[in-house]
Amino acid sequence: MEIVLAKRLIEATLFAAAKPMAADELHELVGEATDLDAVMDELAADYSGRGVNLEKSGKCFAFRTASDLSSMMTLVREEERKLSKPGLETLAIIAYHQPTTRGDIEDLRGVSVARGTLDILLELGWIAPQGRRDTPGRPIEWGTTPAFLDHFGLEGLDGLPGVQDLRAAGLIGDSSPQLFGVFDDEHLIEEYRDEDALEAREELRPEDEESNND
Amino acid sequence: MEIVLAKRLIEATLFAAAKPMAADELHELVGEATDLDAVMDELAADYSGRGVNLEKSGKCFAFRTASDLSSMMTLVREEERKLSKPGLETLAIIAYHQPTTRGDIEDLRGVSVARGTLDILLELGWIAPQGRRDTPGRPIEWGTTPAFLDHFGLEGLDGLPGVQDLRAAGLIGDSSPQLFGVFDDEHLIEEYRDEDALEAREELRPEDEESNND
Amino acid sequence: MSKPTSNVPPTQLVVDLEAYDGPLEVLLELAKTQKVDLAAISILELVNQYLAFVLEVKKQNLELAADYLVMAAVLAYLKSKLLLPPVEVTSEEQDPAAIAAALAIRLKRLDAMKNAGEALLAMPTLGQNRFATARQPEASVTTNVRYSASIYDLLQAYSNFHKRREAASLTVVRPKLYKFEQALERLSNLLQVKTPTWKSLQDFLPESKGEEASQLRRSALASTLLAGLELSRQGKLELKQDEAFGPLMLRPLDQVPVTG
Repeated sequence: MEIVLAKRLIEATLFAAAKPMAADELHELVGEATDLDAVMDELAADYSGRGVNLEKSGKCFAFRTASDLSSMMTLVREEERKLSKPGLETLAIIAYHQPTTRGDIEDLRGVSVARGTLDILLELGWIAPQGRRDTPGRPIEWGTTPAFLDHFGLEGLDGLPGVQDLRAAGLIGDSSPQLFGVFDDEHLIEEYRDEDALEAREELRPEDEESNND
Repeated sequence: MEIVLAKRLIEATLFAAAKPMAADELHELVGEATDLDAVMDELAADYSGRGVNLEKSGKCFAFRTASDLSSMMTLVREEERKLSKPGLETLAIIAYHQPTTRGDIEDLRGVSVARGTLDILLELGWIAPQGRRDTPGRPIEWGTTPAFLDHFGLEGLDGLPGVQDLRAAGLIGDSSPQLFGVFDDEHLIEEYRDEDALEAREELRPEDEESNND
Repeated sequence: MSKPTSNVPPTQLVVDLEAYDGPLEVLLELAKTQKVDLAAISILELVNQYLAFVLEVKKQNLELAADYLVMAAVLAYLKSKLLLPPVEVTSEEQDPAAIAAALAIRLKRLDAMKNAGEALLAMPTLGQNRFATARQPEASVTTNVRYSASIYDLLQAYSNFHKRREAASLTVVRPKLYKFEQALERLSNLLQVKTPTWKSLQDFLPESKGEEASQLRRSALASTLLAGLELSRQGKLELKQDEAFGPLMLRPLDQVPVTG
């Protein structure tokens, strides 16, 4: 596709979409032969300094209003979903230490992570399972999603506040936090919910083993 | 307000707004002293020929995607996904134990069956309601369909691998799984979806309240 | 050496005990009251502060979760080690300095994540500082998902499910056995007779009935034979067998007064 048309098409598509769109999807939209990087660079340049900016979050793109205007905008703001303290800490640990397991989070915080805490973050769409770790019990490894980057206005995980200093101080892992390809591993989420339900059941009715028999 | 800032503010506001905005509202936003007509003219010029255009209808302004692009903006993808572990297990239990109710499946698995799991199997056309059981609550009984047999290349339910061995080992009931005549009981499916929606609402409500806490 | 134990009364922390997520967080809060960089905190002082905190909680008769007490025990141990002049560290024992350093790192890590959480909240968040379009999406990517599964997947799912159920309900039944001690006691009692005569070993077996009779009988035979051998070793009875596989006969010997 011609670059001018590709730019117009992507502009229109992103303008109409509330959620960030993956580079792969955009590439598919304009055809594999089109130089997507060139298109996105041009588009970003067109919108730089304007009231609406092209933002990149991970491998996704979205139009968002410029943050300096927010105080002047008379829009009804979304009710802010206040995360609880454990929720916020858990989110930070997942973001800075990803991929990380529930056990890791518990080690770091020194207390157990309530099931509800992970559930809320999962429901917000900010975290997602990234796979299973090859250790006994094969625990699910968690990481953050493009929606997380989008929500906090981050271009990538390297843009996390203070991430370089923390790495230099040895307070988080050496390697860059990894963004994985698979973000919506529905299977793992379903398995997590399943294990979750199993666990909840065991917690709630430890003595009720009869229902297991036939 | 300076014209560049006014343009940015209106651009951002129109982008974020759900509905077209009246000139009066915009004028109030940028201050009465600002030449709104000049701002809107500039903005219209900026966006002419692009993927998104500034449109005026009556006294209202809105961004609209260029009409020539609309047909190109929809992307349809085909994706093949493996059935999840809970999905497979539920399907297997329905196949080997039919006719069976959701309660049966939950008893057997020891965990609750997510609504989505049955929905997916229903949508795939692999399971169908076979009637209602004459017990309190009159739960829907599920069984597999010809489409299920077709997909797995089975001639009949007795062709399920190992069904004889499993029966001999006492792992499943004595009686042969029954194939019923009625496979597409639209009424039952509708009733199921109704109950489902009711349940979904009830499940969501308390969760919403929880996530609001700090 | 004569540092003040703590310049912040632990009562202050005890008041909002509810607000703390476990002992590590309390430690972090205490460390911050030292008003120095976390890298330079005095572990010994921190330990004293924490132990004072736990004492204060106990004084007020408040419930304290077990992990607070575990932490207190660890810290009390650490304190005792830190107060002693450095000795050579044996391989089993961890170097107290290393434990202290590890604790300091843990606190720094936790603190870093608390700060990171706050820093995230200070970012220009969507819906507060930046806005997406609120219009209904005009077009998007629609994905048609086709689910697939093979008969092999189905079978595996079913057998996994059964295996899991089996594993959940498996209980190992301890077999009923007749213990050697039981046999020894029984045999000794039965041999307390006035006129010693030869009797078959079979006559000394306990009666057994019910489902496990044969199993119990076999184990009783083995135990009683062992008991017989033991008693003959002690000189309390004689054993004889007239032919191979014939009945094993035993007869008590005249009791010699046993000493101790």
